[in-house]
Amino acid sequence: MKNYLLYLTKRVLSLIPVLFVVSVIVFLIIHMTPGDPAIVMLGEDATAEQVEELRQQLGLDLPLHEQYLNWVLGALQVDLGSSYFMREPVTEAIMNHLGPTISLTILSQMIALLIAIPIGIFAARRRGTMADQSVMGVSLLGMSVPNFILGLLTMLMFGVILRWLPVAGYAPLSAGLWEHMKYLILPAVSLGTLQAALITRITRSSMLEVLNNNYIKSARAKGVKERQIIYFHAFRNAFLPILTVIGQTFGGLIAGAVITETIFNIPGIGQLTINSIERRDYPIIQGVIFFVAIAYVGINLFVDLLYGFINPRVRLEKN
Amino acid sequence: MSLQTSTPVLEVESLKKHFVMTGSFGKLGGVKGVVKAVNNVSFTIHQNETYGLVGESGCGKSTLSRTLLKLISSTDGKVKYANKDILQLKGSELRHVRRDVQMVFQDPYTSLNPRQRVGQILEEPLLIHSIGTKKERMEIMSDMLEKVGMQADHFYRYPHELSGGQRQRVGLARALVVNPKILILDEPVSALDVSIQSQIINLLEELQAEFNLSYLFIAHDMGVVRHISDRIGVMYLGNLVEEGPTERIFQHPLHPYTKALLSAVPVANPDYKRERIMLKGEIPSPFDLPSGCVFHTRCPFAEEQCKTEVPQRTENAADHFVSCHLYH
Amino acid sequence: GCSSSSTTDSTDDENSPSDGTDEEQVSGGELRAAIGQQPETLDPHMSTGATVKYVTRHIFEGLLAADSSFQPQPMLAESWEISDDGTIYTFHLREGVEFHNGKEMTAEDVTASMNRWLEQSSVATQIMGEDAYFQEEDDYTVTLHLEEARLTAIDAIASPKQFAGIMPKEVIEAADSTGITDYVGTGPFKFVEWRQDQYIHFEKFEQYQPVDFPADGLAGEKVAIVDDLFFDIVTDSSTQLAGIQTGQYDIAYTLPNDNYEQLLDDPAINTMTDLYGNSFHHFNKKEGIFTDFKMRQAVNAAVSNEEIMLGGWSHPDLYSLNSSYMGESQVWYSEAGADEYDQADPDKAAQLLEEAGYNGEEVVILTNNDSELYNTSVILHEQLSQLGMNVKLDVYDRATYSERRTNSANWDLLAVGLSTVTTPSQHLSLSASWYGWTEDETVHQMLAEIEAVSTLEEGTAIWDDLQAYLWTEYLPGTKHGDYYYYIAARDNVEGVTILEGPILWNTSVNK
Amino acid sequence: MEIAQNSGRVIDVQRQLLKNQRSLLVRRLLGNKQIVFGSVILTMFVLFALIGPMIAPYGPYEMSVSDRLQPPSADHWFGTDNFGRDIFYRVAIGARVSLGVGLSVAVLSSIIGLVVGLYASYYRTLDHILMRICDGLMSIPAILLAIAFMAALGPNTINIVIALTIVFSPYIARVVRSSALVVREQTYIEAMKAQGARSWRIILKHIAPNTISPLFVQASFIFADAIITEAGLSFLGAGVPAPDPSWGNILADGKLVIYNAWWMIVFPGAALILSVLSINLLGDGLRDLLDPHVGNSKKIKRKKAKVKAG
Amino acid sequence: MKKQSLLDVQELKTNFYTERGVVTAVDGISFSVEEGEIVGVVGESGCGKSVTSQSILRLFDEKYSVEYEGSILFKGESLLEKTLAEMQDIRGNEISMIFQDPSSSLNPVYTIGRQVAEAILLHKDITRKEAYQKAVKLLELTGIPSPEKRALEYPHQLSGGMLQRVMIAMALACEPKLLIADEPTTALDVTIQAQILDLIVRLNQEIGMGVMFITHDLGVVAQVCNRVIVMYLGQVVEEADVRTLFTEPLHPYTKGLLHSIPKLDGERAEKLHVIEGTVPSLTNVPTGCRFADRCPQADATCLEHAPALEAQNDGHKVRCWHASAQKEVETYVATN
Ligand SMILES: Nc1ncnc2c1ncn2[C@@H]1O[C@H](COP(=O)(O)OP(=O)(O)OP(=O)(O)O)[C@@H](O)[C@H]1O
Ligand SMILES: Nc1ncnc2c1ncn2[C@@H]1O[C@H](COP(=O)(O)OP(=O)(O)OP(=O)(O)O)[C@@H](O)[C@H]1O
Ligand SMILES: [Mg+2]
Ligand SMILES: [Mg+2]
Repeated sequence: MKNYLLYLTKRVLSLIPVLFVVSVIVFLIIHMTPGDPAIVMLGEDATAEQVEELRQQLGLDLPLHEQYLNWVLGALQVDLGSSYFMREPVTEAIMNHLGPTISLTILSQMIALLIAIPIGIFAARRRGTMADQSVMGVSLLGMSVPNFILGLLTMLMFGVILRWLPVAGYAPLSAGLWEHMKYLILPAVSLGTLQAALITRITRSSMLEVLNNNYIKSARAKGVKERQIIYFHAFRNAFLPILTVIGQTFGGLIAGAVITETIFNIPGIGQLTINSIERRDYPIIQGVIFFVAIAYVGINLFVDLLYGFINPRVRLEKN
Repeated sequence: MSLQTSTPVLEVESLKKHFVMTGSFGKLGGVKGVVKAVNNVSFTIHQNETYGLVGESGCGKSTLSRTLLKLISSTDGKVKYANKDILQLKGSELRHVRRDVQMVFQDPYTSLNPRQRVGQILEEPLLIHSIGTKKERMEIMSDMLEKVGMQADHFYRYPHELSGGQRQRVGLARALVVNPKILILDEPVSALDVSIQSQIINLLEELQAEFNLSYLFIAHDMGVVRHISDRIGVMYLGNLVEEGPTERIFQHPLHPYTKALLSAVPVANPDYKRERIMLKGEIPSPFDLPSGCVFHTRCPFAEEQCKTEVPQRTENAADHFVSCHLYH
Repeated sequence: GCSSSSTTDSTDDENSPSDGTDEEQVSGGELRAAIGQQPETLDPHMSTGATVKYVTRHIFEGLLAADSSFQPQPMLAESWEISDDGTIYTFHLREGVEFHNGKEMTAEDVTASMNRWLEQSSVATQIMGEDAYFQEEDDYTVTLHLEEARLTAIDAIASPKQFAGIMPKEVIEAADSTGITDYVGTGPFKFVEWRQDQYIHFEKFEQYQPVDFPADGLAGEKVAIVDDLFFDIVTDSSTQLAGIQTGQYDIAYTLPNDNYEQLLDDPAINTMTDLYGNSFHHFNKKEGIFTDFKMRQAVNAAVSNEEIMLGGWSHPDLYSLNSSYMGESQVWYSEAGADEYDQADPDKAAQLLEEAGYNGEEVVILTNNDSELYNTSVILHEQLSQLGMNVKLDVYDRATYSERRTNSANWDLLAVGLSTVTTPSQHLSLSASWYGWTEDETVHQMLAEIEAVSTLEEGTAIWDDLQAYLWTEYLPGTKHGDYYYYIAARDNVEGVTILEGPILWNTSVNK
Repeated sequence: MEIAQNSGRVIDVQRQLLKNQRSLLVRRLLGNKQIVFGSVILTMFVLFALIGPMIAPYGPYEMSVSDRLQPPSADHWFGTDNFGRDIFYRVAIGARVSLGVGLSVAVLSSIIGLVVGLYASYYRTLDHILMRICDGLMSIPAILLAIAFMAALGPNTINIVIALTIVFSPYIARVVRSSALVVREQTYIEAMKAQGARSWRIILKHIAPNTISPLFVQASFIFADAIITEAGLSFLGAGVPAPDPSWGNILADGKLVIYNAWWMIVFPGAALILSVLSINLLGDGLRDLLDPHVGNSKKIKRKKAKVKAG
Repeated sequence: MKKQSLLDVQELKTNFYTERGVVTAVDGISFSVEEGEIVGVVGESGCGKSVTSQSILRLFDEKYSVEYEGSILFKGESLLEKTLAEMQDIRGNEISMIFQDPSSSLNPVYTIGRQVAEAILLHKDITRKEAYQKAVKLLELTGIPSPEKRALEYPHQLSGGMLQRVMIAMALACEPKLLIADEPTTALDVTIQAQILDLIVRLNQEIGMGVMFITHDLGVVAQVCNRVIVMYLGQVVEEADVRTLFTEPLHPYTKGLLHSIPKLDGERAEKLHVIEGTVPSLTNVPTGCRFADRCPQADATCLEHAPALEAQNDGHKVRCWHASAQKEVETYVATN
């Protein structure tokens, strides 16, 4: 237990350099990016003096390193600054936009897992057959269709033509589960497809690998039933690489959410980011990317910790 | 052959290799334990001699051989070769020594790069030491391949297309192409069945005669060791507990562990029956070596003294050394 | 409530989605309007942005309001007088007008609001001069003091763009550099909630006191018929399209031009168009090859505007080929210099290029990725390339575009869409400081003359001359045409009118 | 087989063997269905990109606005876009950009990722530094990072390649490193050290080839991802600048008219999907080809046949 | 057939369908194991020992890659005719198996206690808890010190010797009639090997379990087996009781093997005996005697015609054209 805590602390501490790197990258890129929030804020006809005045008020006239320092000092006190446009602190803005993204990513991850894992196992068990090849072919297709096309097509199909689901928008969970879900299903499907394709492939290959292992044979020799072998003996071992992919593609999900949220008009982190980039709302962009980076690293930390529960061999060995 | 008349080529002096198992944060996280894989081992290999090293699995034989070549850092001790301490060498000097002291690894399945063909594997050491032109190298390799009893069409095979015995021979050929003086052979035959095993042993003997090689031969098959070695060292938990000429060890084993080992060797004769010395007790964890004599937890003859005092190495007969309180 | 079903039947039937049908308008319910962008602010003084204008007009009102032909009409001011020398304007306020916070509007609120507006609005400054100010005379009278007479001062006050909304003094005092934080006005709707990037929610203001003459444009009687008004922020135009088709939105503001025809054919949906602005490519007259008038003439001679406008706006209903700098329905409309417009004469252009000594220098067209500006630029790029010019298209996102255009070294031709203005002096093509830099003395002198005259007739006469000068002797940019935007409303929405943006009071929804 | 008597003959024999070996490789290449399929499709695209424009009756920029949004016809095989430009031609030219971006990003990030991953796996301190940078880059969603880079660098095709290379290199580096870490511990690497090999030799000659197959798989993912991300960037307005066509920006243009001009989505979309498919096939096939354990099959069959014949 | 054997394998063929065609890894093998008997199986690496043993339990994937021919009778019942569900009842219950490599044959994600208990639960109608307690007892029986603690550990936490013993415990969990032990001691050094051999012999004697013991260590064979089968390239080339085999081997391959063993006594200096040549590949099996290539006695008949496995006398069978002729001429003494 003590070791475990130590391990945990170590992993958490190892986030610091990553976050440092992220903060520098983000800060540099943002400030290298042309486009001036003051100009955006003041609209088309603003005069140069007005712009200059606003820049001063926003602190944009300071040298870059000073701006960075101010930001880091703030961040250390969990103060990521305030949005230029939204009249709210960045942390609050992020919290306000977090719900939809969390729901969306969880739902699409769930859809992905629910489809992908059984199909992957199925394909692994029928390796080499037509069924296997067609499943794999479809999954390759799933990986090569751009997200926005898929989004628009599902919207056209299920929203406009069939009218089963609303085309866009969002209702919070407080509006009721179905109300909440009905807005999220289409985006989650279009977002989850790529994910599902990837997980199907990983599941298949890692199941195949595991099924070749001696302990599967030895379980058979013990008289274990086939079904139990697949789900009890094989899958748990095969789950590790799957989990890794799930953790790693979390970043991909958020990236996908950028486009999906734009199309389906979901007020989540992705939309917040895109809007903020368009508006050059520096504090928000910095805050969001920083936050996403923490979430990403955190999720992968969680995945790493999960490894240990799933596979004792990995426990604490990674150092 | 008497030790006095031959020249030593490799002298190992109180070699130690301790693996420090650290917790999290590297050393900051605290040392979880120290595995004393090799603990104060000294011996000498002479010209044209085969030194057999036996011992329980996990007693540190492989670690010892890897430490000799500085493949892993040593904790303490000296390995003298040509008036130099290998452990202190660096850069090109070390590379030179490594050309003379070659190693054949324990596992023929993993010690060959699976993506290189036999030809490439053999050419590699020649390239490393910039030996010969392309044509000359080709000749050297073909020669060597022939010598280890393989055929020209093996040249373009991948390791996995070879049988275990053939792989072992490729490993041997690789070690031999650069004309080494000393060969360290880490269990070169234990993964093989008897018919392949005998091919390799014969080859080694022929090569030794031809090139005046010295061998450090690690194995756990007592039959093989007896067959090939001039002298034998017996290791137990990182310590060299007994050392002596082959015949002497087999006829008059002194250390209780050596005795147990010899008595447990299965004999290919259904009528052969003999008393086996049963070793009782737990094998101690290498993390936590017993005090006194490391063998006392399993020794049928252990006394009080064994638990507290580390036995000294004594010469019981000519060239026959043992570390055991029974022989003081 | 005070809403009644008899209030309006739009006089503006050309634009009405519900002409012909005389159904009973139902009060109550909610109206959901999809807007394409989150407004930068809900402070009308702070921004010239179109979305700000669309939204804030429902909660704020000015002293005056423009009617459908852009004439100023009384709103919060009951009446006004101008002193003989034209430097002092006196406004008499309506009494008993309540703000949404329950406070009565008095002169102190008006002066505070109007002075802040003078400070914030560059157009106001430009028209009224730096030293103009409002002054409180008594509780219900305020005066505006100008340095010298300005013909269009009243138009500016009534202008729907960056409009002079009246808000309580406390609200103004509490404002910071980014604008007010309490959205309290006197309009028919009052502010409830702004969910960032999601929606803005207004509700009916029960205590609203309408003026008692018929609704016309932004002026006249206003009644909030629906209880709740939502502006859903839907940035993707395809999504707005899907939403209006499925009835998720009652009104959509930003739809793809390419779908106009489809929506025209859709029986469940009514569309309305409205003049939005002028499509131009401004010449960089500060540096580069277009400082040479001949070069500007060459480009102007080459462009074929039919193609550009069709490519930009997809449907003939959505653009008109018009050489006038000011809108067709405005008093300033003029056909002077029309011959120079839309020549599509490559031979002439080639000749002019040769005369100008054009030698393959690179011409950079700067545009952004909004589909209209982008499309016009792509076509212009092609037309100029056909001419043998060495043209490069620089496409940036809006923010970068906005920054890059400020530097004259970055571009030669700038794609712009200029929203309609009420007076020529507001026209950005003529501004010395705006991008393109029309620093021509003749132009500015004539603009000053227009402001200095006392009657509209005199003013329009000078403007005719000026526009002729612009076309034949100056060319601040090459004008492609006027463009319209369209909105779509479901057929159960009634009473929507449109004037520089949809007007959602007097509008009902039958669900 | 007889053991060669003198080395001269051995060399002859070996020459012969080498020849056999080469024809074997060709046979293996041709016998690998995935590689054959993949390269046929890819070659078709390259030809399409090169020849398509010559046979198309219109230029890629040539517009006739009055013919906008025409469905496919004999004149315009793939229809026209919203400027009345010929989509067939644009898809063909777009192949140059999209395949170019995809391939250069895949190749560049493979090279960078390989070097970074290998050295990181070999040197501890370097590992810490490089991996933290990779983590940092990876924890920022790819498309955001790409948008930011594009905004900073300015829109042009080379910048897209640079931005996407920066974005994707860490993924390769990670994969390479993780398999290199395993390889590094293999006995044959120790064996090379025992032979006296220098680090660079071990890293490049012995560790690198053993990380190739995961690298290939990852690189073919990245090829696909780069094309798709470029499309996504175009969709968000940060992709290949107009009027140069890329599949991405044709799709992005088409997205606006998705409900009334399906051909603007279907053709570039199909091109995109097919090329991604072909690269994935190639990647899988190459992995098999380079895996000494796979594809060996053909050799044995051949031997058997020979025995029967002889 | 005089009396019903515990296991009776007749003309078993195992064909692998691989991408390079059909590979017959086991080619017409026949042998039997009686109750209470330990039968040793020896042969060069790759000759089909493991495949034979796994074929008996039908552990290969019959759907895609493997086809069996011949018959396998267990207590008179044909295993090849059973459904896989019926096989599940036999596996681990009446016939159990110790795999060649213990470290890869245990599931890394479950504790060893749980894995041993699972074997019991599958076939015995007892509670989880009882099964677990029985598992601990079994571990103790195999000589694992402090079994309660060890039962809670995962495979990677145990040494090779311990894992081997866990496998044994698992195999013995339901007191099988037949134990198939595939090289159960290769990974171990001689002292631990001796302990395990002791255990198997003891159980064999105590509960009358039949054992098929696969190994390449002829010393082990000599010590524990009653009868020995020698395999070469997928076929049985010789079968005899252990003493006969070591004293009067008939097949040249068997002789070669016995000759190759380095001696623990006698003259060291002499060279080890070597069987020349290499084992042919399975995809390229010779038409005649499979050993002909390497056989010092091979003649034209050997190269062209495959010999059959023929009984010489009293259960001693051999597959060689020269066997009978030779026996009269030469008597081989195993130890000298
Ligand atoms: N890199 C390492 N880190 C920690 N401990 C190690 C390491 N390498 C070996 N050991 C430990 O050192 C001891 C000796 O191992 P070594 O491989 O030298 O044994 P061996 O005598 O060669 O055994 P075998 O006969 O099985 O090959 C073992 O306890 C092993 O666990
Ligand atoms: N699944 C399979 N597919 C194809 N060939 C196989 C398969 N399993 C085993 N073989 C082949 O069958 C032959 C016999 O293998 P087997 O494992 O029975 O050898 P063995 O006698 O147990 O050898 P060892 O002593 O090395 O364990 C080998 O040539 C092997 O390559
Ligand atoms: Mg070892
Ligand atoms: Mg085997």
